[in-house]
Amino acid sequence: MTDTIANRAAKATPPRVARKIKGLSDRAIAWIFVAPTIFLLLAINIFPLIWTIQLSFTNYRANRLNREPEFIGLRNYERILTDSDIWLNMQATAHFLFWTIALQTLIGFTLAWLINKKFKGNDLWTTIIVLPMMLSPAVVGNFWKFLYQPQIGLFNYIVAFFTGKDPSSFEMLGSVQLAPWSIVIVDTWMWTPFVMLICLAGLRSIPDYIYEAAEVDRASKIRQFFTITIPMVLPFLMLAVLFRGIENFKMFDLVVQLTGGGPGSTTELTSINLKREAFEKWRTGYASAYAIILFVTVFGLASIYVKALNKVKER
Amino acid sequence: MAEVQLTGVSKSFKATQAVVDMDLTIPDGAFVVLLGPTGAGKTTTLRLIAGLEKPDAGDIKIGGTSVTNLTPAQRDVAMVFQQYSLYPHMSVRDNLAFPLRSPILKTPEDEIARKVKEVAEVLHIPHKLDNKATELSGGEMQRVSIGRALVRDPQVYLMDEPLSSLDAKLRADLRVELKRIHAELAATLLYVTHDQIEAMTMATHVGVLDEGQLVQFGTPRNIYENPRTAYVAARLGQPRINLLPVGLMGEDAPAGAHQVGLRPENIRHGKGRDAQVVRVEHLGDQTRLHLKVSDHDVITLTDPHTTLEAGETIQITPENPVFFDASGARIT
Amino acid sequence: MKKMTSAAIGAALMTSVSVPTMAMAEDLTLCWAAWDPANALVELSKEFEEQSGHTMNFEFIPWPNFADRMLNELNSGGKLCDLLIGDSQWIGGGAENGHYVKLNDFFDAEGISMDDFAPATVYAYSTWPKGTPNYYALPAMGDANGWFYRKDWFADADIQAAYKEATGEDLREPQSQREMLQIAQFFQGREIDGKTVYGASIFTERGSEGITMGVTSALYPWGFKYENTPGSYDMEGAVNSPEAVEALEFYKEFYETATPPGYTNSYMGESLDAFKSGQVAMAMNWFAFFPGLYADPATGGDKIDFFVNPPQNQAGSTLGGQGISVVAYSDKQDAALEYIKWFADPEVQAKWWELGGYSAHNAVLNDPGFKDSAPFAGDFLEAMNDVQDFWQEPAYAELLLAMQKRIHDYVVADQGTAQEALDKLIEDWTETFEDEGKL
Amino acid sequence: MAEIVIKNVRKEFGDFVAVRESSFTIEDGEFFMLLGPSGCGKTTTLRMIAGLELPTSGEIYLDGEEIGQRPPSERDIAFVFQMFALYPHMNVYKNLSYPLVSQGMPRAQVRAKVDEVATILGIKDILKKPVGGLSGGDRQRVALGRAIVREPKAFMMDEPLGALDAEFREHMAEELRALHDRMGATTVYVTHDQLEAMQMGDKIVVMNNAVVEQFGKPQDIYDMPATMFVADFIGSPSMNFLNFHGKVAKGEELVTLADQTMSVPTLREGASGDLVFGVRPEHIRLSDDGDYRGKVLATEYLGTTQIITLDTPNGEVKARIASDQPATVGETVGLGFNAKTVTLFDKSTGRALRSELNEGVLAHG
Amino acid sequence: MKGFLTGLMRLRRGPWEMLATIIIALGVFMLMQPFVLWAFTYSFITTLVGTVMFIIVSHFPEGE
Amino acid sequence: MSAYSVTEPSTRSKWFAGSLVILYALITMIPLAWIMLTGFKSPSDAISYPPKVVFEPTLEGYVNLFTTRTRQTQEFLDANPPQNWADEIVREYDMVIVGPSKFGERFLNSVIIGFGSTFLSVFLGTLAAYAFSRFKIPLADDLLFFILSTRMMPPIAVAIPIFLMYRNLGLSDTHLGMILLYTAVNISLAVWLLKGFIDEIPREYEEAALIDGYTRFQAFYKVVLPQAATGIASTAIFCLIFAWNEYAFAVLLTSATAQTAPPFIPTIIGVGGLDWPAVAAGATIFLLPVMIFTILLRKHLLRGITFGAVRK
Repeated sequence: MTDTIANRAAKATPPRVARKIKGLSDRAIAWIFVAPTIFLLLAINIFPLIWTIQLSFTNYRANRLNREPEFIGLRNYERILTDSDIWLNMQATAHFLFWTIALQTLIGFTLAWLINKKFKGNDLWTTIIVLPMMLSPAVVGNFWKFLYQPQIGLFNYIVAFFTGKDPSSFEMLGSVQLAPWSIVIVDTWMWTPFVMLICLAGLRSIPDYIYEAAEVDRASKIRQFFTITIPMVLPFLMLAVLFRGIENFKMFDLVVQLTGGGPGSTTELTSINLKREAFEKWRTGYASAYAIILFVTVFGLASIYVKALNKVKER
Repeated sequence: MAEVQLTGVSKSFKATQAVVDMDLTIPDGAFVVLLGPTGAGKTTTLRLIAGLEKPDAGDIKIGGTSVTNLTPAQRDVAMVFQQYSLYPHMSVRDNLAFPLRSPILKTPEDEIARKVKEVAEVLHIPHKLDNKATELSGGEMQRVSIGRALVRDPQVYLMDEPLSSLDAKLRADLRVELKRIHAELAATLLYVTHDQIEAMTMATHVGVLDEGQLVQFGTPRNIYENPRTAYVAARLGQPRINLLPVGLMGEDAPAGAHQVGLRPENIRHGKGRDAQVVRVEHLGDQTRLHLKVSDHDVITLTDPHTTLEAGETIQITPENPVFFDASGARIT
Repeated sequence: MKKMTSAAIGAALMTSVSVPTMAMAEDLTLCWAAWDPANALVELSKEFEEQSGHTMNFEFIPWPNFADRMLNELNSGGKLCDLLIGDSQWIGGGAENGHYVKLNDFFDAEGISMDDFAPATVYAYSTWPKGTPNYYALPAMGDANGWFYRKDWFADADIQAAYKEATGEDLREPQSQREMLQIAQFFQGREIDGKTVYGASIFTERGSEGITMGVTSALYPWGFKYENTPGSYDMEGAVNSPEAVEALEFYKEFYETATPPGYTNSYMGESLDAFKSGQVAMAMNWFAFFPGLYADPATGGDKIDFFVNPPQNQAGSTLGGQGISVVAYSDKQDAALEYIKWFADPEVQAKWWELGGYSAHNAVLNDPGFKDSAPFAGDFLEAMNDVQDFWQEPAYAELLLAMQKRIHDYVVADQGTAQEALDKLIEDWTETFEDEGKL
Repeated sequence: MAEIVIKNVRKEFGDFVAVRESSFTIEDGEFFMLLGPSGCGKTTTLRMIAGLELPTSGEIYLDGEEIGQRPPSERDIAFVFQMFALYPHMNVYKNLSYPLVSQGMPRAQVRAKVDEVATILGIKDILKKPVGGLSGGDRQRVALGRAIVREPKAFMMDEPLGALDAEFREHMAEELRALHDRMGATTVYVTHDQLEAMQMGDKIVVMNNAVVEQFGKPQDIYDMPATMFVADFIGSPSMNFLNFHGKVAKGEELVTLADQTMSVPTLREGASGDLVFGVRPEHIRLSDDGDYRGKVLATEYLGTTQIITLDTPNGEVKARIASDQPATVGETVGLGFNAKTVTLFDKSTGRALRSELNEGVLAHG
Repeated sequence: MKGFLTGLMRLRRGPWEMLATIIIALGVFMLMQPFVLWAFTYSFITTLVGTVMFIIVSHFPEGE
Repeated sequence: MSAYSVTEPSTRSKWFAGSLVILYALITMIPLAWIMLTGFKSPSDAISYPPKVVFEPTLEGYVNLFTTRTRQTQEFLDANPPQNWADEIVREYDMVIVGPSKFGERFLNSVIIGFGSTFLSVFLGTLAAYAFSRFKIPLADDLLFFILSTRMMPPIAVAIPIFLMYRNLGLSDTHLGMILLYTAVNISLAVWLLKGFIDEIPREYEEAALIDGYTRFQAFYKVVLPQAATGIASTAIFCLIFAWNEYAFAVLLTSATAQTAPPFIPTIIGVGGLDWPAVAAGATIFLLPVMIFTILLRKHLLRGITFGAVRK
C-alpha cells in the first residue's frame, strides 16, 4: 500500500462523492421492479375478474352486441346451483378427482419409495418416468383417443392380451361405465410422476439419522415405515394432493381431446361444461356466474395449498 | 482515515430494539472491537455505519461530516462480511478489482492491475489471482475478502466477524495478520465479534454491547480489569468470572453490594472457607476445579498436575474481589 | 362423374400465378370447413384470381371445430374471414347479430336473382327471417344427409341368399328406415372375406352437431316437427310427439344393434373411415363426400352405390349445405362481393358441379343431363326436395347443444327414456326461447 | 452398565479405508472421548460400536459378548446424534416414549418412565410441545432424554454439542458431564474439539487418518504426546516445534539447537536426522538474558496471560506468559525452556522419542 | 382442543386458519357430493365464507 | 462382509425396487413410443388391426404433415413426373403436393408466442422477484399469494372476460395478445421460482457492492443477475413448457394468425378422417423439444413444479 495519509486526505470527501452517485432510492426501485408485474396482473387477471363478477349478475350474451344486457341479480347463481345437470357434472368431476388423486398418490408414493432404494441408474429411470407430465395434455389426450380405439387401439389389445378378451368387445371412451375410467387412466399416466417426484423429495428430506435413531430405539422396519416415513412425507403428499386437486378441478384440455365430455355427459367435467355455456351457447352472464363459482372453489383450495407450501418450505 | 462518531443512534426492527440511543466515538486510527453475544446489536451498529440500515434516530458522522442520509456508496467505507462477500462468478482478480471499477472510483485499468497485485502480495495470494473465487479454501477466501477492502482507501474499515467461519488454527493466524495490517495502514477499523479472544488480542479499544446498548468502552486491559458491570465482567475471561452472593466467603463488602465477582485466578487455596471439589478438569496448561461452596458453583484454577480428586475438600479465600449492586453495576 | 380437372388447371396450381396488377388487388380470405368440396373450391377460384387480380386465401377448419372456431371468430369481431361459407343454421345469428352483410342491394344492383336458385336452398341458406326476401348469403353448396352401401356385397349371391333366409325378404336398397335397420342388423357381426363386418356407421358425435344431424335423419321421416305451428315456438306435442319418440327409440336401437363397436362419438370422418376400411355395409354421410367416395380406389367405383335417406311415415332428409356470406367485419367487402358476383355466374356454377361442388343453381340442376352426370346426382335432387333443417334461430347454438346433450345422453349414454329425453329437450328449448324473449 | 472392548476393528467403504485396525478398551462407567479432525474415522468407530455400521473385520465386545455383526436393535446401546435426530413430527413426549413404545412397553409404564426422565432433565414443562420450536438446549435435553429413558448399557454420542452455538456449548457440556457423573453410565463421545475432549473426558482416543494415534488420560496426552499430530492437535496455542538436524543417543540429556545446548528428559532411545524439539508455550520463560534469543513479533493479550510470538533461529515460537510481564514488539528477548516437559520427535515418522518423561505413557499407547 | 378454543378467543392465526380450512373443505365437499342437492346449492356460499375468512385470518398474529 | 449400513437398502431389495421401477418406466413409455412409431407408419398400417408393431417405415406421415395435396388425374400425373422424394410418396395415392400445410405456421406461432411470453415473464419476473426478495414491500405476502393464485385460476373462467376485452382491443388472435396472456399466467411461476433463487443469493453480495460504490441497480445486474443465471434459465424453460403446451386459451382466443400447435395438431385431417400418421408426426415434432428440456431440467424439476417450495 503506497498510498500516504496525505493522498487519502486529498481524496474525495463524502459530499463530493455524493454527487457522483445518482442511484434511485430502494423504495423507488422496489416499485419500479414490481409495478410492471402488478400492472400486467391487474390488466389481465384482476380487471377481467372484476368484470366477470359484474357480468355474472346480468344476462349478457357476448354474441349479441346489439342487445342491452339486463341486471338480473343472483338469478344466474340460483339457476346454476339448483341445476341438477350441473350437479351431475360436479359429480363427474368428483369421480375424476377422487380416483386420479387416489391412484396417483398410491402409485406415486410406491414408486418414490422404490426409487428411494437408490438402486443403480435410478436417476435415469426417474427422468424417463417424469416425461409424460411435461407434455402437452391436448396433444397427448388426442393420441390416447387413438390408443383407446376398440379395434385398432393399442390399449385394447394390451388389455386383451392379458385378459384374453376380444379387444373390440369393450369401448373405453364410448361406454358409460368405462369412459370415466378412461380419463382417470390417462390422467394417472400423465400425473403420477408429479406425485412421485414430490413424494421422493419428501422421502429424501428425511435424514438418514432419523432412521438410525429409530433403529437404535429398536423400532422394527414396519414400525419405522408407519411412524416415521409416512408422517414425515405427509406434508409433501398434502402438497401434491392439493395441487393435483386444483389442477384436475379445472381440467380441460386432456378430457376435451379424449372424450369431449361424452358419452352423453358422463365425462363432462365442469370446465368443459363451462366452456360450452360460455363459448358455444354464448350465455356470457350465466357462464360468468359459473366461472365465479369455480373460481372461488379453486381460490379456496389455493389458499390451503399456499399454506401447505409454506409448511413444506419451512422444512 | 477518519474518526467515526455516533450520537444518540437508535434502530429497531419491528418489536426488537436492536440499537438503543448509542453514543460511540471511534478514534481515528483505532482498532475498535464491538463485543457482545448474538443479538446484542453489534452487527446492526456496523450496518448503520455502513449505510446498509437507516437509523430511526440519531446522527452518524464520518470524518466530521454527517453521513446519516447518504447511501453506502457515498460514505466511502469498506466492509468485510462474515462470509459470502466474494462473487462466485468472478475470478479472484476481478473480485479484488471490483471496488476499484465502481462508478465512484472509475480507476484506470493499469492502476487497478497495480493495486490488485500489491494487495495480493500483502495477503500472500498472488498465485491464486486467476482462480475462480469458488476454488479457494476458506482461509484464502477470507483473505481475498479482506483484500477487497484493502484495495480501496476508505475512511474506515468495517469488519463483521470475518474470522468466525474459519477453524481455530487459521483464526489464530489471521488474527495476527489483521493486527499487523492495521498497524501498517494506521487505519480506522471497526470490528464486530462475539469471540472474546479476538476482542482482547486485536483491539486497541473494546466496546461491550448489551441489548443494543454500549455498556463499556475502553482498552481490553481496562475492561478486563475494571469491568463496569457484572455483565461486562462475564464477557471477558476464560473460565468465566464467578458471580456469587455477597458474604458467601466472608469478604468485606461495601454497602449496597449484591454480588461479588471473583475471577478464577483470584481465588487463593489453602485457607478460608471449605469447598468441596466436584470435578477436576485437566486442560493441559491449566486445571480447573469445579467447587461447591454451600450450594454455589465456583470455578478456580490450580496447578496442571494437581492430585486433587472429586470429593475432596479444600479451603479457599477470595483475593481482589469486585462488587456489584442489585442492578449489576460495579461498586467501587 | 368427371371430377378431375384438366392438366392445364393442375399445372396452374403447381406454378404460382402471376397476377396482373390492378388498382384494387386484394388478399381475400375465404373460410370454410376442411373437406373434399373445399379443395374443389380452391381449384375453381383460380379462375376468379385470374379474372379479378385478387388473391384468394383459404382457411379450412376441420368439421368438428368448424362451428366453434367460426362462431368464436365472428363473435370476437375477427377479421380473419372476408368470405364465409357458413352452416345453414348460422344464418339467423349471422343476420341478427350483424355478422353477415345484407346482400339485397347488391343482388339488385348486379342483377342476381334468387329465383335462379333452388327454392329450398334459398330458403335454408340465404333468408332471414325465414322465407322473407332478406338475403344474407348466396346458396353455395347444396347438401343433405344421404346413404351409401357396399354394392358388391349387396350383389353377392351368397349374402343375398343368407339374407333371404334370415328375413324372408330380398336384399335391396332399403325402401324404409325399418328395412334399413333390418339390413344393417343382418350385416352386423357377419364374416365377409375373413373379416368381421358391421351394419352401418351413423352419426353419434357429441361435441359439435353430429348426433343431432344423425338423429334428425330418423326423426324427419317419422314426421318430427319443431313446432305445432311454424313460428309459434309451441313445441309441446310436436317435439315429443309419439312419432318422435318412436324415431328416437329407433335410432337408439340402430346404434345399439347395427353399428361397429367404438363408434360412440363418430361423425363424418369416422363414418367415412368405417366405410373405406371395409368395416360396414352401409353408412350415413353428407352428399358432399359422395364424389370422393365414388373415386376411392378401394371401396369406390362399382363397389359403391348411393341412396336417399329412406322414408318411414314420410320422406325426409336432414339438410346440410351452406351459403356464402360476406363478413361484416371485413375491410375488403367490395372485393368479397366481387367474388360472390363471379360465383353466381351460371357458367361458374356449372364448373363448380363439375369439380365436385354441389351447385344450387337452377341452370345446373335443371339441366337435362344433370341426373346422369354422376351416380348420386339423381339422389341429390330427390333428397333436396324433402329436406328439413334444424332451428336457424340466432340462439341456434344453444338449441343445438341442448339437443346434443339430451340425445347423446339417451342414445349413447343410455340414460332415461326417449320420452324423457325429448321432454327435457323441450324444457331446455323453452328456457332458451324465454331468454330470447320469444316466449 | 458395561465395558466395551474394540479389537482390531477395521472398516472399509469400497476402496476407502475409514478405520484401520484399531484396538482400545472403554471401561465400565467411563466418559470416553473419541477425538480427531473431521474424516479421521472417529464417527465411523462410534457407529460401529452402535451397530449403525458393521465392521469389515475385527471384534467388538460389549460386556464380554461379541456383538460386532449384530444390528443396533440387538445391542442395547443408545445413540445421541449430532443433529439430535429428534422425530420432527412428534412432540417431546412422543419422542421420549418412542423407544419404549417400540419395545412394546405398557402405556402406564411408559408414562411413568418418561415422567421420571423428564424430571431428571428438567424438561417436564415442555413435554406437550412440538420439537420444532425448541431451543438448542432443550432439543439437546430431549435427545439425551430419549437415550436415557431406555436405560441402555452404554451411550454413544456423536458431537452432540456441535449444533449449539458457542456460548451455550460450554454450559451444556457441564450439564452433560454432570449428568454422566450422576448416572455413571459408560459413554462414548465423539468430538473434534480438543478443549471439549480435555474438559469432559475421563479418557481420550486421538485418531487421525483412520488410525489411533494415542489413547490415555487427558493430562497424560497433553503432557506426553505420542506423535507430532497429537502434540499439534491438542493445546491452544499448540506445541511449538523447533526443527533441528542432528543425532541423539539413548541416555542423552542434552541436545543442540542453533548452537545452544538445551537439556531434555533423559532419552530412552536414540535417533538421527531431522528431529523436532517440542515444547508447550507455557513452558517457555522469557528473560532479558539467556543465550537462546528471539525477536518479539506480536503480543496477544488474554486477561491473566498473554501469548507472545517470537522469531527464533528455529522458526516462530509462541510463549504464554503472565500478562503483567512486559513484552514489546520488536525487542529481542532470551528464551528459557522447562527441560522436564520437552518432548523430542523424529520428524520422519512423527513419533515421539521415548524418554524419562513419557516412557510410562507410551508403553501402553 | 382447549388450546384451539383459546386460540380462537384470542384471535390467533393457527386455529382460525384451521377453521377456515375446514369450512373451505366442507364447501368443496358439498359442491361435489352426490347425496343431496340442497348441499350442492349452498356449497358456493360455504366456500366463499371459508375463503374470505381465510384471507382475513391470515393477518391475525401468529400464536404464542 | 460387505459394506452395510442401517439406511442402505440391501442388494436384494435394490434389485427388486429397480426392476419394478424399470417395469413401470417401460410401461409408461409405451404410449410415447407408440406415438413416435405411428409417425413412421403408412396410414393403412396405422389403423390396421391388430396394431402392427413391425412395419415398413415411411415418411408419409411427415410429408402429409407439412404439405397440402390434391388428387390428380392419371394424365396429369403422367405428364408431370415427381420432383422429389416427397412427391414420390404422395404419388402412390395419385396426389400431388400443392403447397405447405398450416403446420409450419402453427409451429412457428408456438415458437414465437412461447419464446415471446417466456422472455417477457422471465424479464418482469426477475425484477419483481428481486424486489420481493430484497425490499420491504407492504403486504408482500398477500401480493405473492395473489400472484400465485392467478396461476391457479381455471383458464376457461378467465377466458370469458379476456375474450371480451381482447375483442374490444383488437387483440384476439394476435401474437401480442397471446404473449401478454401467457406472460400473465406464467409470471406467477416466474416470480415464485426466481424469488427462491434470488433468496439463495446472500444479500451480502449486493451490500458489498453498494459499499464499494455501486448503485442498487448496478449491484443488481452486475452481482445478482450473473449469479441467478442458472435459476433464470431453468425458470425460462418452465415458462416455455407451459406456453408451449397451453391449450384452453389457444383454442378460445386464436383462430388462424396466432394459433399455436396444440389446438391444431388434433385437427390434422387426412382425406376423410384423421390422418393418424400425420397427427403422430406432428405430435412427435411437438413433444420432442419438451422431452429434451425435461432432461435438461431434471435437477430443477421439483422446484419448478412446486413453485420453488421443494428443492432437491
